[in-house]
Amino acid sequence: MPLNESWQTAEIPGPKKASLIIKPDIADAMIRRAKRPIMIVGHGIVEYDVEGLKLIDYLIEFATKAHIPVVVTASTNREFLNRGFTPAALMPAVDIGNRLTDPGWKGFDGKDAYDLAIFVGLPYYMEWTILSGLKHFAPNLKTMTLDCVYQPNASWSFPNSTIKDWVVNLKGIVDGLGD
Amino acid sequence: MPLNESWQTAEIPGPKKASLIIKPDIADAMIRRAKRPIMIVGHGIVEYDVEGLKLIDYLIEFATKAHIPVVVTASTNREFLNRGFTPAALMPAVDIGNRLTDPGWKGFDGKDAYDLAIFVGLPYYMEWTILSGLKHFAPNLKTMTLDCVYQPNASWSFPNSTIKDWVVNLKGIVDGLGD
Amino acid sequence: MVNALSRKGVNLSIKELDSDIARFRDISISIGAIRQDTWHEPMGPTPFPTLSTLRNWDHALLKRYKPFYLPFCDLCCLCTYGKCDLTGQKRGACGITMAAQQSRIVLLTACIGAATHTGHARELLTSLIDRFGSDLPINVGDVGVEVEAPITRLVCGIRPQTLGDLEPVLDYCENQITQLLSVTHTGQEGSNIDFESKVFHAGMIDHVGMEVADIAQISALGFPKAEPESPLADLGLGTVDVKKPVILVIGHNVTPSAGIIDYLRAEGIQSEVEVTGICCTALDITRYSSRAKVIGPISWQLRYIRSGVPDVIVIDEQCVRTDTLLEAAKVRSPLIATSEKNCLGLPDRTDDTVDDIVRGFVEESIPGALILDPEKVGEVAVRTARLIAPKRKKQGADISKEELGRLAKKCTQCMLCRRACPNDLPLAQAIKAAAGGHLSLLDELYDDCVGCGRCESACTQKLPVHSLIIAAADQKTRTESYCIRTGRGPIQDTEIRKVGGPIVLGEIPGIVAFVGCANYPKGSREVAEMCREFAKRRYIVCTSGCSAMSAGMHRDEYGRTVYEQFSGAFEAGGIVNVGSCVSNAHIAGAAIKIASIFAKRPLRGNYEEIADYVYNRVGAVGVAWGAMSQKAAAIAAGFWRLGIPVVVGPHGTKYRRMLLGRSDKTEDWYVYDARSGGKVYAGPVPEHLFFAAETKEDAMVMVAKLTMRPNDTSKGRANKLANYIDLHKRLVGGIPPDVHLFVRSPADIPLTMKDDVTLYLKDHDWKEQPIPDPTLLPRLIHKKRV
Amino acid sequence: MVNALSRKGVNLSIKELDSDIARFRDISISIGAIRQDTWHEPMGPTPFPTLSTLRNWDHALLKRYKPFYLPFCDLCCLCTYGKCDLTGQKRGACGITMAAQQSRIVLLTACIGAATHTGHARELLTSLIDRFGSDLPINVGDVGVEVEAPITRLVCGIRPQTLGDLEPVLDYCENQITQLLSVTHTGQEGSNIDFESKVFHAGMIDHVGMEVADIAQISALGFPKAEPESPLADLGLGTVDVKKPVILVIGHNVTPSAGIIDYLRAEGIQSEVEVTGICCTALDITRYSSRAKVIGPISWQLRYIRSGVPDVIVIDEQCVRTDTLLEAAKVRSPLIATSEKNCLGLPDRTDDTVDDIVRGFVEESIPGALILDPEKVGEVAVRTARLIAPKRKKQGADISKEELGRLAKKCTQCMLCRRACPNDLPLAQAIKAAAGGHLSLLDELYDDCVGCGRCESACTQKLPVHSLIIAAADQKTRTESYCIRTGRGPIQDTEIRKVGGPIVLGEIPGIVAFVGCANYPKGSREVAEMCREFAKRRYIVCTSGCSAMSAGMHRDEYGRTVYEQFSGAFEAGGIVNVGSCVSNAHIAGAAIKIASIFAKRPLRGNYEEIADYVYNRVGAVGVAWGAMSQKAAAIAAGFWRLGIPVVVGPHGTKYRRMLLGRSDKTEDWYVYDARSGGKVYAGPVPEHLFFAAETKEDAMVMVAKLTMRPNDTSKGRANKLANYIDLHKRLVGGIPPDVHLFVRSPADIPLTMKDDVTLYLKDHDWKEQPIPDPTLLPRLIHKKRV
Ligand code: SF4
Ligand code: SF4
Ligand code: SF4
Ligand code: SF4
Ligand code: SF4
Ligand code: SF4
Ligand code: SF4
Ligand code: SF4
Repeated sequence: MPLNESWQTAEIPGPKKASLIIKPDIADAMIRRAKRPIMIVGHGIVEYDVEGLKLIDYLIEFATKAHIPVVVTASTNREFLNRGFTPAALMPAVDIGNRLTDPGWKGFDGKDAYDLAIFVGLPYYMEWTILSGLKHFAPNLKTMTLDCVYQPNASWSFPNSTIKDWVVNLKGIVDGLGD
Repeated sequence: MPLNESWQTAEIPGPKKASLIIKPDIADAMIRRAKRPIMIVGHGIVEYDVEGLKLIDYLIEFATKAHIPVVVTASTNREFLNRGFTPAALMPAVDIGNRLTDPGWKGFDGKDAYDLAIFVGLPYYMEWTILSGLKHFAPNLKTMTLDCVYQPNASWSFPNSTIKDWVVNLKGIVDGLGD
Repeated sequence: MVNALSRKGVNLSIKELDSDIARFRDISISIGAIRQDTWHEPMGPTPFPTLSTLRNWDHALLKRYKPFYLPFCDLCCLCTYGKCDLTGQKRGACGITMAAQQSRIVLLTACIGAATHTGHARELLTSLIDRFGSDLPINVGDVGVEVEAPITRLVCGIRPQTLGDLEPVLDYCENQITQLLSVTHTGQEGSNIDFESKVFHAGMIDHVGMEVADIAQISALGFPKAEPESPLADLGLGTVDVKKPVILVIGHNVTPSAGIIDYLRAEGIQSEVEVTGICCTALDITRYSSRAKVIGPISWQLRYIRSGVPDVIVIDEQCVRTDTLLEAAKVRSPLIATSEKNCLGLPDRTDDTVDDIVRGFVEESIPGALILDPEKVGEVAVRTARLIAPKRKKQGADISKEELGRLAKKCTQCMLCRRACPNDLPLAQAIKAAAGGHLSLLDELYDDCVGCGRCESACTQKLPVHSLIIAAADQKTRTESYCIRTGRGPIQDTEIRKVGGPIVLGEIPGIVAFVGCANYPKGSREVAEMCREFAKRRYIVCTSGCSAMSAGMHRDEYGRTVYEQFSGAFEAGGIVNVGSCVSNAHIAGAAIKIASIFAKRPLRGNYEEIADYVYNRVGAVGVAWGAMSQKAAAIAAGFWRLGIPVVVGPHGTKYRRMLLGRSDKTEDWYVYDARSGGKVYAGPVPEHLFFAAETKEDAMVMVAKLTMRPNDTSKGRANKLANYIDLHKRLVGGIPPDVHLFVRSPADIPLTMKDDVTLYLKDHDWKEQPIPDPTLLPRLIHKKRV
Repeated sequence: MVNALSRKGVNLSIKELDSDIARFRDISISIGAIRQDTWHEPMGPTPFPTLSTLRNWDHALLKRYKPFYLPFCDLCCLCTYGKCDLTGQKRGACGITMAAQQSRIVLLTACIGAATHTGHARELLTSLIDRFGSDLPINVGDVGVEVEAPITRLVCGIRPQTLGDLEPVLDYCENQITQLLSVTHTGQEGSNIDFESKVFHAGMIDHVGMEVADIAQISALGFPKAEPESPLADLGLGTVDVKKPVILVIGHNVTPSAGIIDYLRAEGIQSEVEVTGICCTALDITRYSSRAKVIGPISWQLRYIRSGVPDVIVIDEQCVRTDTLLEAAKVRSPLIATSEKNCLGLPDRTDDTVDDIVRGFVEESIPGALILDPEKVGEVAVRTARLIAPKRKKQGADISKEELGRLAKKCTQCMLCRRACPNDLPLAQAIKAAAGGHLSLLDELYDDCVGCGRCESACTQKLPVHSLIIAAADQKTRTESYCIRTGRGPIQDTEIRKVGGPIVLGEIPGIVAFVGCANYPKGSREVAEMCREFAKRRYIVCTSGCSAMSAGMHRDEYGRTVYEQFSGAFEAGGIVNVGSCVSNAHIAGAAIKIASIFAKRPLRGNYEEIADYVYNRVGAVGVAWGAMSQKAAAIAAGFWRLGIPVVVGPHGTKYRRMLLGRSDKTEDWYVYDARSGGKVYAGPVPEHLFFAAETKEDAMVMVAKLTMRPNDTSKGRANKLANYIDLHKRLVGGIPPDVHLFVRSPADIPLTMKDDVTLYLKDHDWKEQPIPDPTLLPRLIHKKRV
């Protein structure tokens, strides 16, 4: 599988394409460097079974360890609640995307603008378009995706990977954060 | 300089992009494998001074060694004639491009369809569009460019290179053919 | 009118009149619309608005709902200066920015949409006038419809009474489309917001075009005339009697299909031939004859043709797969193209005899023909189908289960099919399973597949991937047997009078219209489920186009489709199928009629006031769950200008931008209080104008929220909030985090939720807000009429 | 007419007439064109053709000139099913192929072009009718012009006599544009050849629109009326008197600019204010007042505004850089937008007083305003310029030589500027040299730069790269002082009578029209050089639009521009500047008039026969060396349908396809011999219909070749061949390798080249061919009229 081709073959943006997260520590470094990260989680995550564990459980661990507030975009909320995790906010994907383009928006806690947005679990093409919006209209924001497919419009993306490789990467990131 | 980005930044075609000729022997192998190669030379070649030698002189050596018929697209003809080299044909670039999309066209010698078209020296964007035409409408033809810039619509292209590296490559190809 | 008439350069000059005593009475030169004298409503401020007439209104809306651009490409390739790289705040060679470029594409899209409806309307009207004369009265409702053309009256300021009166309306549309299209030329508009305003204008024009098309065909062809209980028609592949010769019609312009029915009627052989349809022609042909059958939306084209059932295929315009000729040839069905717009390279046989053409088809010497004469199409199609059906024996390109297994084994698991699939369906996985004899995965995909065929194009092994799915799901296709209420056309004035109060007061929580195409993220089912849910909740649910079909393709636990379960009346809990794409005009028309008939706001050429009314008081929301086409974009734009929000599915983000409000910015939500003239905070209602939902659940919660309006009475708001909170609790979990923004006074709180909500309000610094008499138009202050 | 009138639904009914003795005489209801009674030419077969009326003609041409598609993208992104990958013979989700997709984009482009001209025509006509009345007679030539509107007569079958008569012509255009645009909707046309036919139709409509625009403005505004010796106007930055207040007008619609001249005239201060222009408004304003000055084509916008010379900038529509407001603000020039199509987000000040607006500008409280009233624009612009000029002191954004060096040193040699440059200019190299104090490389780039500004957007160091070039070349800009013949409008019938014979017989080797935009591969100069060469060779050379300016921006060894060197008459060796973009209609019109006036072929509604005549007999070729815009595409398409080939520069390959003949396929070049009825080989003439040349030399040789026509007499062919061979020898080297294809008999061989050519023929198995009376239309056999 080609590493940095758009997962949906035709969804090619143009000259500006995401850097590859080849190793977990790249992602860790980015996350550490961010002053105000935020994670946006779409409904797709409940569909992923990652070696018996649900992706959502990784994400909860991840967010908790890294102290990253989580915005849940849709009905996934219930899954989080069931696991005793209360997301920082509930907000549709296009709404949070839109707010992130506003340099004056101080975030859900009213403190300051976010500088890193981590996306995961939106439908590929919808994540693609929202990341495109941010690429073009949120020049001060970095974006990252945790999906197992390449998202060219992010600042950083995983390559297209098998679920296996992806799990290794995800685990690596979570472990890295634990240090 | 990025190796396999379109030289004109915005001239991005889509999912189907040229393979890189990283080493001269790749090109040599392609040329050897071709049963009916042809070379299309645009007016740009007279503008290139390659370490004192004109690119056109390389090309004449190249074509002669490899027994590849040369089509000259424009006023460059005179430069060839001045050097005692008579091109196989004179024909505008879009005309030869058009003929190459016709599987029934038997070439200038009436013998058989060409299977490899080597382009060099057209204006970047015009070579781009003509190679696009061939990529889409001449499925049985392979194309290659000898320019020092990446042409995504060819089957094989050099990477974007400095004139220096390019000369090394070109020399390598010509030398390789001499074996 | 002055505008339009002076534009026509109409002059009447009587150079010499040899009479002293001659008296002329009632000399009328009718160039379409000069019958205004019989309409006593005074002309409003903006008849026949041009590109900038309603710019202030648009800018007011766009100040609240700022575009959130989602560029679908980093580049612009619209002229030969390009391609231009617009990343990183770069400008193109013409100086354009990415924001302006995206809105320019939206405008181009909306222009194509508006041109398509208007062009369709023009062809239809010309052919109806040819047949019935330009004096044929417009009649879209035998009872209860006095306002026959609310959009035309509103926009153009004229009241059309005959088919001929509709012609200058289309002249105006064509004129404005030309102007709008020219704006997309390199080096014209430079402001993204002005582009957006022009998008709204294109949308408004689109609605005029749609209205003209539908009222013309209703009047002339005897379609149901605002009938709440229009007949039910068969829906689904399983309803076709395959023993009969079968004709398939595809497209949007009913004229040639009507020719088929006419011929069958004339020959008295209606029961001997099955007339089946896909896309809007299907809907409209059932309005002409409820014996006709609807197969399904656009996504059914490949599967139905490949089934081999249709013996003759007749295509007209719009949403016809461009590979139809190829697919038809594979199953040896002759194809008749009937529109100048879609000739497919076929020889023009319009002037040949029916005998000759039929012979060519029967002898298979020609695969298809262009016939630009609806009557001839009718005869050729029927005669060919009857002669050819016994020969063809419905031989399709269907794949047997054995063949399926054999083919699946050729799959190399390269994943290219999945990567080509718009819905990212797990095809490779399913095919692997099929190779091992397990068809259930493939069978499951049937429900989610939009039938685009891209997987097949992409397959390196040339596997007919889509057909494999159909083969695995053959049991499903065979039993696809549902029904649909035939398109009723407009809403009666009398219905409006009945529901106007309940809607504006909020007893009916809202009008939800399911419109548009079948580019669904997860198949058709979700549309049916949403329809049912909102009807149950006593919203008024409208349907049209492909969505009207999808709505019918699902049965409840008692085996009922929504059309059987609910009434077809425009009332709480009704499921109102207005008809085809162009019938969407009646949904906008109903909102306009609420303002004009129920609230008695002046209608004629009075766009801003009516839109202001609808926006602030009528809780209507459009849902285009599978919006795909340029027409869908134009239709949405027409709703936006009227202040009606539109929700689309996730693919809708590809339309280049959303129009989103910011509920957190208090300053955005002030309105004028028409009573006091002051500016009053009225809350973020409706919160968005164009919103793409990620999931069905997302959409439903948002729809419930978007029905709220500043003018809601407390009782109404409480009703709307009850639905919003309940849906949120059920589908998302918990009380909606923004509920405090929608409660203005304790009376707004739904009784059954009093404790929860009150607690929540306390936690959120809530304070009471007045309920204004809301308007965005300063000129309406103190001019309240309701 | 029947078409058009029934479409309008015109009815005259006198319900009651109380008179026995009243007699009516000459009651005329004029809805535009109902004056046909005074035109005695019988109606031809195709008045007001619709999308498929001329399809056979198009298909005949397209059989010879098959599209060679040059996809500009592998993808389609026109609907939300997409993006779709169309590589490797894949089909889109709508079933479309790459060939059809490319032609669909061409159609979209041509529709935008046609809409732009038609929209422009409509606005112009409406405003002229408002001002002068709809009865103002059309008068485009005081002497010698009886056929006032050859294209309209040909296409519509009507003869317009007043401004009002032009309105239904535009109705028709708008109607057809709407239909054509709708064809680009997802799921309509599936055949690439039928798309191409529709492109031709769009082109034809475009020419009608252009003709209407230009004859309306010529008639109403007193532009030169077919005057061969229309006055010369100043051209170039160096001609501006910078001591005066300077107004800059940019765009295409002369109305607001005319308002400026009117105000100056009324106040008697014409000599006190400089009115300067860019793009076609510049050309048209010199037709209104030859004191106005032309700065240059579109590529001069950035450099001229940044020079600080213009005190007030007035923009109208089309080809106006969308960053003009920004650039204007940088040099503190207020900007007045005057078109609904291009509002730039500015406040609409149309209803404010002139005093208020001027005050706002002078106090710099507003950067710009939208004023939709040409008269008010005139007063505001002039008064503002006069008040503001002393304050502004022409402060530009010019860069001094010192500053240049300092800036150049910041360059990191990242090459992104070059990679952004449409012409791949060696910018980084030149800037490096400049950093070292050597400006000559940068200075050289001035001539090749098309002023798009993309280099600046791309620069990571935010260097004003384009301005650096201008700074290095400041000597050049200051001395840009040339002249241009003001647009003369149509060609006189009398001129046609004189040259018709020599053209058809070949004594005049051809008509070469240099038209279109400034997207040149190597700057403006090449256009001037080509014009001069062909005029010297006694071709008739026409110019228009940006190319007309470029043609004038070069002096020969005696210091003469082509406009000084050659006459302005439509005669051998004339340089005929017809005017602005819309004046291109007169070039097509001249070809049509040769068929109709000289050859007496019936004109009225008789498109195919006239096109067949032009195609087979009139050696006209269009050259759009810098074709960039959608309009250029539409104009070209209009020429194609008339059978006139168009040559474009290398950027023209981005128009998605060429239309190329195959000279090696003998079977493609048969025509009917109208005398014998037989099919006769007539050689590959003209060889191509749409051809992109790589270099100027390439283009010139091709132009000479493309003037050949099947009907050439031997003398004519010899003359054409002499030019072709001579140009080939000089520019390419040697005898053209295809010369044998163009010699039909020994008499065709140019005398001076007899030996060479005869030898060549011997080597190439040449054999004599008859010279037919050529036609592609079987119905013209035995009906020869010439
Ligand atoms: S329209 Fe503008 S941005 Fe688009 S290609 Fe042309 S110059 Fe570039
Ligand atoms: S036909 Fe169905 S499975 Fe195939 S690509 Fe289209 S939606 Fe996906
Ligand atoms: S594209 Fe074809 S070969 Fe590849 S995974 Fe899909 S079905 Fe298998
Ligand atoms: S609803 Fe959409 S897909 Fe269906 S017919 Fe209408 S436009 Fe086409
Ligand atoms: S806008 Fe569309 S067609 Fe143009 S380059 Fe981008 S993807 Fe390709
Ligand atoms: S128009 Fe056709 S090819 Fe283009 S994106 Fe839509 S479905 Fe794909
Ligand atoms: S402004 Fe001139 S140098 Fe700069 S990119 Fe454009 S053409 Fe090239
Ligand atoms: S883009 Fe700027 S920094 Fe880079 S080479 Fe050009 S001028 Fe220098």
